[in-house]
Amino acid sequence: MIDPGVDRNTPVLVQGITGRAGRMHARRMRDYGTRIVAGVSPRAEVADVDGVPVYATCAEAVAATGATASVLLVGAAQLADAVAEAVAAGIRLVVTPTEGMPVHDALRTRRLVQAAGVTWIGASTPGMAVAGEVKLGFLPEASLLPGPLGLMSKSGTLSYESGYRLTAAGVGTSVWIGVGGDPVKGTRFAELVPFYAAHAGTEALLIVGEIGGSEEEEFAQALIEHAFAKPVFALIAGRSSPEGITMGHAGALVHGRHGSYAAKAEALERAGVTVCGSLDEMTRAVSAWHAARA
Amino acid sequence: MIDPGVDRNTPVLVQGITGRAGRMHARRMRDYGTRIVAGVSPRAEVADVDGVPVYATCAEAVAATGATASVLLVGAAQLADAVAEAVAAGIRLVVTPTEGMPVHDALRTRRLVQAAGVTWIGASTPGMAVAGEVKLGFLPEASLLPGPLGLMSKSGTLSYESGYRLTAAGVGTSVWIGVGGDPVKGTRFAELVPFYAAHAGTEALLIVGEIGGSEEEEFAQALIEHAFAKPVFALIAGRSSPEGITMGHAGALVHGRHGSYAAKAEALERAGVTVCGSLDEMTRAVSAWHAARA
Amino acid sequence: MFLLEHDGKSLLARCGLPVAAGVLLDTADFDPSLLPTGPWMVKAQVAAGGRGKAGLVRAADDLAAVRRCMADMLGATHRSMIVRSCRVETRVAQAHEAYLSFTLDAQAAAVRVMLAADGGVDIEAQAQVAGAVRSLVLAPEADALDAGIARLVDGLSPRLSAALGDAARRLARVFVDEDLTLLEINPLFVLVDGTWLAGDARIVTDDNASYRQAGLRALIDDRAVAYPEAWRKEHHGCDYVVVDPQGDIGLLTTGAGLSMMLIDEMRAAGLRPHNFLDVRTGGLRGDPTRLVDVLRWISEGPRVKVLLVNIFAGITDLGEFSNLLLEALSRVPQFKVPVVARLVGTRVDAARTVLAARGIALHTSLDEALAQVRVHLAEGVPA
Amino acid sequence: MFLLEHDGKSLLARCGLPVAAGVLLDTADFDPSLLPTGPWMVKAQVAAGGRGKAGLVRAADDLAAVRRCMADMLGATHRSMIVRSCRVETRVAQAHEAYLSFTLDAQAAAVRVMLAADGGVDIEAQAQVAGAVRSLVLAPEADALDAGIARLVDGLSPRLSAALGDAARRLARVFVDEDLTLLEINPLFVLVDGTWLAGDARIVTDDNASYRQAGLRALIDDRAVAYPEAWRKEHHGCDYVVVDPQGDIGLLTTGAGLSMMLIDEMRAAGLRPHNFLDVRTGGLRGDPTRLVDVLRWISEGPRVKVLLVNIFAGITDLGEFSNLLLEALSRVPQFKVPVVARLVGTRVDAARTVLAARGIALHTSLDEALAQVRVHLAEGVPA
Repeated sequence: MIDPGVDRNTPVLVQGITGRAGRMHARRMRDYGTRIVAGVSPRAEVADVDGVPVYATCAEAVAATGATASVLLVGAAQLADAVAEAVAAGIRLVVTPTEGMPVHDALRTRRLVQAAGVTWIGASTPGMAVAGEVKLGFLPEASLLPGPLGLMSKSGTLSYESGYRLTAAGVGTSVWIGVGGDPVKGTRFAELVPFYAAHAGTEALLIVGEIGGSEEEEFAQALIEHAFAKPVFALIAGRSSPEGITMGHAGALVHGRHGSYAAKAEALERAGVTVCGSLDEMTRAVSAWHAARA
Repeated sequence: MIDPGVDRNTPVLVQGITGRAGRMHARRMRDYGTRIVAGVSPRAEVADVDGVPVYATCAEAVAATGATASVLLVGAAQLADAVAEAVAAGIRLVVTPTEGMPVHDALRTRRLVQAAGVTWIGASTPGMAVAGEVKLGFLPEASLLPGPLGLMSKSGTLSYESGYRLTAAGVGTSVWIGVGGDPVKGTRFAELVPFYAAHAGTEALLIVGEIGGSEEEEFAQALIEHAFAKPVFALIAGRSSPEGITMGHAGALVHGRHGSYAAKAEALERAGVTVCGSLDEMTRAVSAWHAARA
Repeated sequence: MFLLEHDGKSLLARCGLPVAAGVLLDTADFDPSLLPTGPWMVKAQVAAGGRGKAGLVRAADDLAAVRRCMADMLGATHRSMIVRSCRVETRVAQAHEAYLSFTLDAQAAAVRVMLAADGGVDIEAQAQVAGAVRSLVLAPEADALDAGIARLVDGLSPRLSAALGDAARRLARVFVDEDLTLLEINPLFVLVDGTWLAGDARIVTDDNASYRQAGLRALIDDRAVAYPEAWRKEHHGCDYVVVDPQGDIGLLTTGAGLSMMLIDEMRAAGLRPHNFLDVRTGGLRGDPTRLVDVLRWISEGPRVKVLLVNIFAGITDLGEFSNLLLEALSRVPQFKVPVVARLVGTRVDAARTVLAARGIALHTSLDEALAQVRVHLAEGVPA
Repeated sequence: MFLLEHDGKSLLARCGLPVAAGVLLDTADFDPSLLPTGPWMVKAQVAAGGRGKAGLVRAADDLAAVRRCMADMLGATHRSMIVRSCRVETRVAQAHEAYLSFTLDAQAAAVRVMLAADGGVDIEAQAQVAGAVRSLVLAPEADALDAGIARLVDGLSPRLSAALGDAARRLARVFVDEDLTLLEINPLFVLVDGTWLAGDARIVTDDNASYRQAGLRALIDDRAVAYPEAWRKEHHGCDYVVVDPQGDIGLLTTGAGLSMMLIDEMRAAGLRPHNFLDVRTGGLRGDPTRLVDVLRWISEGPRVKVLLVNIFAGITDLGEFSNLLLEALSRVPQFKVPVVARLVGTRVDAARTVLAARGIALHTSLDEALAQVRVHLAEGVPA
């Protein structure tokens, strides 16, 4: 059901295109190669933004352009309604970088997209990208080198740094998906295992996780269940974070053993994942695999 | 405009008659001689309460019975709407014993009754009575002896005690009106000066006031403006109350000199009022006048 | 209730109005990341004026100075109130100071709006200058308020007129929507760029409206110590005030006016009542709980030597009340003072029988009851 | 945020749910008329479990006992938190203790309801008994919740089934309407007459929903000291945590994950970072205020000897950021430690020029930057 497949031909909407962030990122995505076909904004007086036609509703935009994916740059309070509008208009993939979505809104939105068979990446995601081809969201170009490594991440900045170091080491990425740091989200690590298993351009997988929640544990379980055959690496932030205190991300909260670094590392190692203790160690381990495969 | 005139023939409604207080006081008022012609209650299944027919709306009750006065025994949150309903139905006198009406509701209700030329006694009033004839509200029979003294009061209990002592001394009351202890109310002391000036059965006037607000001062001014010719006595509670602390009644709050006992006593004495320092002193002064008039 | 400045400003901020960023702190040992941007004003939170002159509003340029100010202020006494917390807020520089207030005119059934282009600490002096303080009495509807406000700001400089007009229109909404009975902003800062913000906030809320003001209910729940009267009203349904901590006569009384008068008369006669109480006998409904609570409070008066019960019962059944009273007394066994009862009204004979069984004589004359109180006080004096 | 018990119960009470009457007091020298009806439980308010075993939940039969308990508890430390206030509430006698909780199941996108007929302090033991704790995962709509709850209480005694069914249905509404992520009532008291009330309340609210929860915003405004993280998020727009009060390296960093990882790596390498920070460079918008605030907070670390700036700029213009940083440093002149900058991303060359003018060398390698940090630490050691 979860299908984040996009390429340079995918027609993409930008909801909230007339806002400050909407305008800036629409331009950046287009410059990277993304086929931005339309914007959506209730500001009826705006006909186009930097040449991208603007429609009042998703339905109009989809009817006019055939868009199948949408990047939502709207406020947290409007996000649930905006996703619902995209789903109703027939969009198949929504990416929502917005931070601060209420959890109960995320819960209802997840139910909605599941019922509709729509793939939702976010909220609080830096976005996703196929390096060298297309990006939906904010991923920085300095970290995007085309290559064989699948990358999934909760944290934006830590994945940027990881991608940057790997790029410097000559290791590129295939499909990079930021699932986001919220506790309830559209797509979880485990749900992407079938996609990466089937994705021909992906030869190994790196997950950039962090303490809190149970996604890394679910992911480890999914690797076993799907007999995932490609090498998997993991980098988990927050090993030394104090228990019971949220470090930035709402999901990054440890209670007792639940959500702790130790619990995650153990589960991942049991599933055959190479768990790396630092950015350096991760870069070395992935580079070694990359060099060996040639 | 303010006309609290009622007698044994005035047809009276009780709004909220199916409640605990409504039922009890409807019976007591009727037993005293008040002509209770109907009750109003949204509880459509109740046809009558102790033989008093119950209607769903004031309009129906007025149409069926010709009631011109209403006693409202409804909750504070419903009070403004209930008064508006009575006014719209053509009621000319509303008495509202309910405590706790929000001040902004009282403000709007006062504007409403003024625009409609309706007399509103309350809120937070123990009610009003013509001793030996009719009462609208709670005034206790032990304090109600027919006689020549008009009585106005902010405080219920202090007026009960005053009436009780005067009754014991053989001094009865003509028309007794509790204006209530709220800061914004339907009828203020000063507004009743023309009524008592014109009222043949009233030969002297006692006001039972308390610290806070400016009603006693306004009343003193009105006595002068109307050249009120009957003797006036005053008893003011709260002489020793601390500044800045509310003693029970929301209106009984002194800030600096404003609302203080001294300011009130001074204004009243300038208008020729006999200001009494205690219940005993008041009883002696009024009794002396009463004895002298015979 | 009269809100602390911090609570008043929080209310304004939640209504979307501009106030200087600030935080309420009850300890000088605070986490510095709680502070807003400096430099700061440190303002002791007590519900009384005259803070500036008492050194309870001070400027602080660095964190050490903030901590020093707080250490000085916390625990200090101002007008017999203890400073339990301070608001530390971002200092506003280079602003014009104006004055704006909203009150209710009970006689006119209207909202009184007062505005002065020059506000600040000298507003009382301004009030003496003819025309310096503009004032109108307006109907509480939005249209009428806006029209009146337009007249009030007419003739001021364009910048002041725009800023004060905006402030007044928005504050008027808050005054009505939040059920306020006083809303005074002094100073109201008007900045060089024409924006404004509230430098202080004197706000009185209507406790009767708390049922429809969730924020006010939350505040009362949070701050029983800061707002004891509102808390008591909300949770106990009766009014209680200690009028003399050293008083030797506890009062169990009903009716605000009669209770006030009783205290007046006792004091005039040289007696020292400990407390004011309107217990609202009509609300007891056969449950002695409220009486138990009240007896406990009175028993805390260190010098209370006698309890005077004074009830004028227009409606209350005195027989039933007397049973509740005896039940309540039995539940506060540590409160061992003699009881003098003066009861008048419905079923007083039943009350006499009930009380006699416990050795409490019932008086109907208040003078007689007070004489009996004096006897007990004399007995309590060591030989 | 994890609410103090008192705030959780106030929230429930404002939603119309039954809780034992209680008051929050921060001094043992309180006005006794603020107390609810006795006898009482005195409960220290700290956001952590294990209060009972630590003597921070005690019964008190009279006012003197309440004051004694409070004097003992206030200022005590529990799990490195200071007890700043106590909730004093009416003690519930002779009640059955049940358990009820609501959480979110992120994977199923549903509400998990857990119910145990026998709750209380031994709920962990109960959880080991098969069938003792009943649990269902339900859709968040009212109909689905009610239907599931009917199945959960099916088979209990009629009294428990009615009481827990009523409690669960009403609490489920609160869980959804108030945007909670945890709502746990343990014990949930079921009285002999079939009514129930909440004996405790463990509630976590969703800070992201505070814009639509006025009560939550009011609470944060009131209680910065009790809820520092929520307050900071609301007022500063960044996340800051002191991870080591004795740490000697201040961190000016952006991105939660990268900042956490940096701390992990520094600690593994034997370094002692003072703070976690996600400053959110994307939110600065040309204003140095947030950086000034953050530098002030870091400067409070008594042992901080060096500041490490680590920014990975996907979007942020590093030249502009560097200018803001220098401006902010100049506004906190008392913070005189050396600065090590490791910047990567957009316009890093402009940043290098800007920083060089003030003598700050820019690194692009984190390892090099950390090496420079070590040099400064070594310099700071007295010879």
